[in-house]
Amino acid sequence: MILIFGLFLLTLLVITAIAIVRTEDLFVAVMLTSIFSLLMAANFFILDAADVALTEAAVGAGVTTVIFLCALALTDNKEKPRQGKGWLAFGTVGLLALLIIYASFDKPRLGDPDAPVHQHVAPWYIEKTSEYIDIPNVVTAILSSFRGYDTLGEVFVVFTACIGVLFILGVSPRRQTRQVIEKNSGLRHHLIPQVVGRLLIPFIVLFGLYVQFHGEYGPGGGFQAGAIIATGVILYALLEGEAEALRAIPSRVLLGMVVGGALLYGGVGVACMFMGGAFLDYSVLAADPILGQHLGILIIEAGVGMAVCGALLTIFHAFAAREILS
Amino acid sequence: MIDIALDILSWILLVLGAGFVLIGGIGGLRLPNFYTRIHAASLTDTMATILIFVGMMLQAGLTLATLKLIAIMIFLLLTGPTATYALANAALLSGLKPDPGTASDKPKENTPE
Amino acid sequence: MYILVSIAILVTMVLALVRALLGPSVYDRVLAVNVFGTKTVLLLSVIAFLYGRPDFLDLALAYALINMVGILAVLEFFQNRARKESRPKDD
Amino acid sequence: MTFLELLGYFNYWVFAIILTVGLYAVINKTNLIKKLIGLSIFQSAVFLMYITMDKVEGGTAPIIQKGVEDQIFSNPLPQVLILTAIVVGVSTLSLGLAMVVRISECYGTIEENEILDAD
Repeated sequence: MILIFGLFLLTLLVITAIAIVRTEDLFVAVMLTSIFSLLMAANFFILDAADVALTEAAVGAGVTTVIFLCALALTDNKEKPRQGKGWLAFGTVGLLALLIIYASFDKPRLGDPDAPVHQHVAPWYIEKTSEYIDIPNVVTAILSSFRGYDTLGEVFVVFTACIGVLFILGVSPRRQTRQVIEKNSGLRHHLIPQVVGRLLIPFIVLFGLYVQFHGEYGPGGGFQAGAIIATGVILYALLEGEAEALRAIPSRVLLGMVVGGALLYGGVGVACMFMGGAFLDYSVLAADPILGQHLGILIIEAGVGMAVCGALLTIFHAFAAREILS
Repeated sequence: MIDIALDILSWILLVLGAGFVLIGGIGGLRLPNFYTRIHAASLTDTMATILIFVGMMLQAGLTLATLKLIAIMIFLLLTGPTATYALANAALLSGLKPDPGTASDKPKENTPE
Repeated sequence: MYILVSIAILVTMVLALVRALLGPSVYDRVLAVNVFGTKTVLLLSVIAFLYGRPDFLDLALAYALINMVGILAVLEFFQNRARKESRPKDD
Repeated sequence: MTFLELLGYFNYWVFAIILTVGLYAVINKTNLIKKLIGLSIFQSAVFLMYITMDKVEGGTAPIIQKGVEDQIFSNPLPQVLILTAIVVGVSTLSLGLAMVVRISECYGTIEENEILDAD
């Protein structure tokens, strides 16, 4: 029954995707993108991926929409109509779709337990997690311990993207950045959002911390927590204006979080090497290997959370400061 | 005995909630202009949220799940009306006038005066 | 019983999506997004119960907390645009 | 092949359509922001395919519950890959948007053909 709901939601997903591409108003496209993200999260949840759904929720509901709107405020939000209809592109793309659909009949059906994906290394992970690491959430165990190298790489990609945005947008073209930022008061004269938002921010941050430290037992972890806490601070920036948010958490602290988080992750790996293990092999961190794994996962999840939160907030501030200038 | 009573009560609440959700959806589609549609969406949302979540709480009993359900319900009840307010304010701010006479959004759509 | 509720929610999602596609003004679309968000929270909670794993209510909680941020960002977007449009007249 | 078996492939068809819709926006639209939106749709399609592969019939999310024996778990590995990819996707998307903003400041437009004309 639930899978039939899934089929239904997938159909809505296709309709939304086509509508996004067809519309000429970019603002409308961004709004439909957030519907797309909601549908995506519901689909992930139906397909048994609670952690992924939580990530999509944390990222898609707040951060993506806000960054898109910042970019739209800086550019034009109407798309110019195009003369040529682009039948060639349409034909090519349609042919590609037909080819993929034709090829899909060779793939295993949805939910087939004999599919090649389920034969290789995944059963080993599920079986051995309770023996080697002893935490309930297998996804967190794989993310931070079995495949710690991957995650380290991803953290550094986020770090690099943050540096890239700072290189492109961080330097202000004019000198009066500070004064102009001061003038922007956010939504301070809207009483109702002000009161409710101020009430919500502590709960958002608290929930973020819960997701961070409960990630070993339920859906959650550093990536989700970083995005949720960043959304809380973005809410504060929307309500009180950029200047207040930067006063609460200065950009130096944010950069420190990005660098510190990435360094913390790498540092744990190096520490493992010094204590006689392999890079990112947490078993040597404590006398008991399982305790060592727990300690290592706790620290590197904290590093991931710091890096993601700092990076997303730095990106947001870079866009928002630009917006006030122009 | 009391179990069955609670079950029936929660079912009634859930069905009522489902009804309100549907009414809200139909209203959001059928009503003539933006400021009437916003009423359909926000008022039924609040009522349906209360009904469905109380119904689920009765099913869950005294567990951690009930605590989470209460939290979700309170946050939804706080944020829903706020979001609606913000939206109506944004619409008013950029010149979409409430139009009492024609009850339709066809004329004077989005014309800044 | 949960199945009935979730079908009602899904039908409402379709209606909201139709409103988002029809418009006519951008605010109708934003309203549809808002309705869609609330319905997603409801759907996720109901499906968590249908699965019999209420520990996944975290997801619905995340959406309940965060959904408003997008709408407030829209309000600020329009406010800034209104200010930007009125500024050339002042100078 | 029965109807129900055909429905087992529905996720892949949706993947194909969304992927190509995103691709169409990337290659046919001239507006740079629209191209980026198309890119993120394309990306979401890939996410959808990975998560489709992780589903096991009768399975549940891979979080071990105390006191419940003999549970079938869905495959956790694609979930790990996609979980990190979503956050990375947002940061790379914002990098692209930053470039678009700079282009718009320099050229005064974000339409590809007008930028090419201006050069």
